[in-house]
Amino acid sequence: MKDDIILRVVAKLLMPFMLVFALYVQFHGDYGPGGGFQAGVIAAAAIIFYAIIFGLAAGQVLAPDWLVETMLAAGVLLYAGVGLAGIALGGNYLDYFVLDADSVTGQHRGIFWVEAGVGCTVAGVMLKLFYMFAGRSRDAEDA
Amino acid sequence: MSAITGHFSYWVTVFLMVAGLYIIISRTNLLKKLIGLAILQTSVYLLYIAPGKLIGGTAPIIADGFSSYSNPLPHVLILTAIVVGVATLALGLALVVRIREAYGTIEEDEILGQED
Amino acid sequence: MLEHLPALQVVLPLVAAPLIVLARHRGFAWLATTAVSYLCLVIAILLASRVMEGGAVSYAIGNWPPPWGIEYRVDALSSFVLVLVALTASFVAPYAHRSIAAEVPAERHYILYAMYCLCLAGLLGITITGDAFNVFVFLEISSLAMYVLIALGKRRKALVAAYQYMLMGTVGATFYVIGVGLLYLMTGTLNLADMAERLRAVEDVRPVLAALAFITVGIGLKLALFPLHQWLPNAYAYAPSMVTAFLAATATKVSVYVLLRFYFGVFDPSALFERLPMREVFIALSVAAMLSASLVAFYEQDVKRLFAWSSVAQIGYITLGIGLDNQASLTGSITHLLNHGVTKGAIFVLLGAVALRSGAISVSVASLSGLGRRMPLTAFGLVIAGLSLVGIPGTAGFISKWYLIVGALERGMWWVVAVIVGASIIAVGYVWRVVEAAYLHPAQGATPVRHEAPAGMLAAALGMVILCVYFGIETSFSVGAARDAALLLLGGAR
Amino acid sequence: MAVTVVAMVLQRNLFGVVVLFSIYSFLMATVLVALDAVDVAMTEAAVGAGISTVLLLGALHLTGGTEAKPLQRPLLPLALSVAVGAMLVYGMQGLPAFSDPQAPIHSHVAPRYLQEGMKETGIPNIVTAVLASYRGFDTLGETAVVFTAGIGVIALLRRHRRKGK
Repeated sequence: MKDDIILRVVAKLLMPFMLVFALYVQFHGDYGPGGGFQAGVIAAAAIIFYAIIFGLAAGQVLAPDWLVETMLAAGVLLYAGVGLAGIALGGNYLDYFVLDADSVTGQHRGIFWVEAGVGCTVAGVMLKLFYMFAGRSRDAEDA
Repeated sequence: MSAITGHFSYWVTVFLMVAGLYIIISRTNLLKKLIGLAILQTSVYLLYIAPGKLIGGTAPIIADGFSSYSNPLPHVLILTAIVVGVATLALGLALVVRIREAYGTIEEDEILGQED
Repeated sequence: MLEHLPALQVVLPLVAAPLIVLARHRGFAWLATTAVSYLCLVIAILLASRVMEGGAVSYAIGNWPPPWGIEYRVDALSSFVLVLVALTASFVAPYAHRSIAAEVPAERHYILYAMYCLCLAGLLGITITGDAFNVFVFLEISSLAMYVLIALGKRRKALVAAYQYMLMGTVGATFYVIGVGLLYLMTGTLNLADMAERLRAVEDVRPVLAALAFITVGIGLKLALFPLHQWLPNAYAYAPSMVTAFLAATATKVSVYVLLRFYFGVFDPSALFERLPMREVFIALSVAAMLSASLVAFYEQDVKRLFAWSSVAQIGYITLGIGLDNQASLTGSITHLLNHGVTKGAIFVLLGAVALRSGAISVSVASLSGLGRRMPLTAFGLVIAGLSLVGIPGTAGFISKWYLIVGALERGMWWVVAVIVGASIIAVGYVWRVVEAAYLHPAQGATPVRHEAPAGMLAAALGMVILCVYFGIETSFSVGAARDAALLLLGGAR
Repeated sequence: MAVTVVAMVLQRNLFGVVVLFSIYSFLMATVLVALDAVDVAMTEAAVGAGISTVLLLGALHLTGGTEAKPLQRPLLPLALSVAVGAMLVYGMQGLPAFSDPQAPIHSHVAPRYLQEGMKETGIPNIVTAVLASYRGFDTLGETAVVFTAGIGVIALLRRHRRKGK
């Protein structure tokens, strides 16, 4: 598919919009449907789409392997870290009330970071899954 | 009559569950079994979500002008279940790929027939 | 800090896993895993002592009061299981260092340790939580980690074993979710204690009975309840040694815990056992498991499979106690969770040492010949752990079987006593085969050279063997806590 | 939806099954929208029809082909599955009717989320509020599950310089 000019142009045009849409879903999850998980999937889908058209190597330039692997661990850490911050500030685990003087703001802040953690891990894992399966087939063909 | 219509979504659940389970037990192809597993897992979605719906209610996003919302708790649970489902599927597929490489087939009876 | 122990119990291993992945360093991974395992043990013991002094501890995660938020609840039963899991982990983790080095390619070590931490977090999470859906989530964490751990085994059959386990385990988990869903639809809550209370007011029992059936079959798949045990022998036999040891000592035990919790904590046990022939079903299945699996073990050639089948039989003992349903038998069951966990853990840890030194991909009974000379301490450990498996007085296995027999006698079921003794005699048979090979058969080939396992491994292994004896003599913790737990289940004090 | 499932059971070309699975997921998502579960529907569409399909196709490419054999003894599995289904039907007889506002799930626990959720967390999308705050620990677990699967697949599929084979 690498040689089809229409696909290439469309892909280049669509990519940024898909990523922006992912961000929108990520941060607008408070008011409409969506949240970290869906955003993570969409962001991953954007890069997978790109990689399908331009080849796996091009996708891995965009989101290199080490970054992806770091992302999937960092997300869980971020989430669990927000929980520990709750303890550090004198509340229970995952207690968002204490994250700010005003409990509602605290809740907001907690949910924001937690969702960011989810999005980070999910995007990382979905990309990693794709890399793994796609990379495998490339090797299999070589062999 | 109401026993049928009132539980319509449940019947769909039952049907999906039976179909999924049937695929898992009866098929020997490892990939097909995984798809059966996925269907079995989706059957649960309706079991949880359908009863949460209130006729006349709306999606549980608080806004002016609505007073009746569907129950959000099942939605949360099923979101988690979907995620767990896809995680399991990915892992299962990875296993199937490895099995195929190690045995050269993904038919259960052929694999079990091979000696180590 | 002390009031946050329930949360830290689970969060520590959960945080360790991504840290290990980030660091991607073998030595760090091992250090972190070991440190976390010990910390978990300390936390579990602190929690247990708090429960013994002051009764159940409740911890509201996110400071949302239950049933709106998720509640962590530590009582006599769950603290007991927490100690079991953490105890096993703290023996297996230091041991893993050498065992893994021999069995798994080096670049996968850090992943294995991360998986081990996740599995530990999952098992602890299942035990400590007071929320039905949270059980499912942590069940999946531990199960997914477990499938990967098994698949990392050396032989290609490990992949198939992991796949089979995954299939049955996921069906089990899905059934569990269906069961919980039915209960949720009838009560509107997911908090176990709240659910139990509201379930009493439910008039239509049909959904509750269906939920009971789904949860029983679902968890039964996980705990290898006869005849749902097909995945177990392969999974145990082909997993890496340290994984087998950890799996055998904890995973099925935690599932039994979930079953106990639902039977006695959520469903009304008296109505349950009166209305349905649950007692009879459980006794029949347990007896079948004890006899048939013991016999299979007796004829098995591969040592790991031999003891895997013996595990199916031992699970029969545990479920027998549930079926007998009186205080003595439940005490026996709960004690057996710990005693059998320690015993089987010790056996598989020792077998790992044997496998390390023999270098073969599988250890057959015949290849054990001359073990008494080659690895005297390991062989001696196997004998002691084997005696505990049989249930010789002075070992851990005796204590729990004794309570089971007392429980059966209280019910006036002489034939059950006969089965317990009979299955133990078969156990003598298969343990004897191992002992015979190790001590009486001459070694093949040249004169055996004494070549014990590395000190670290041996220390961990012998530590578990000593526990087998310790829990056979000093029973104030094991039986004491188990009795508290049984009382709690049967609705007594605490 | 039922039709696609039946077709999936019968179809032996695995590629066809995967495509049907994708369609099935979309239908499921549509049903979920009708049931007011917009968040879930969005996820199901993205995961079921998107990620799962990509992964299935990837795996299919690596393993290939069709199912080898027709079934030999389809009756026993069918009987077993139907028996389990019957158990579920039995249990369902006693469930509250569809859209009954008096049902326990509408009268217990959930009302607090709907009535107080906005005040307590300041988040209008109650699903997000429950997901990330009230039952935040479930979501932490869920993230951990995804993480586990990701690492697990790395463990299983990453190529290493292996000796021999």
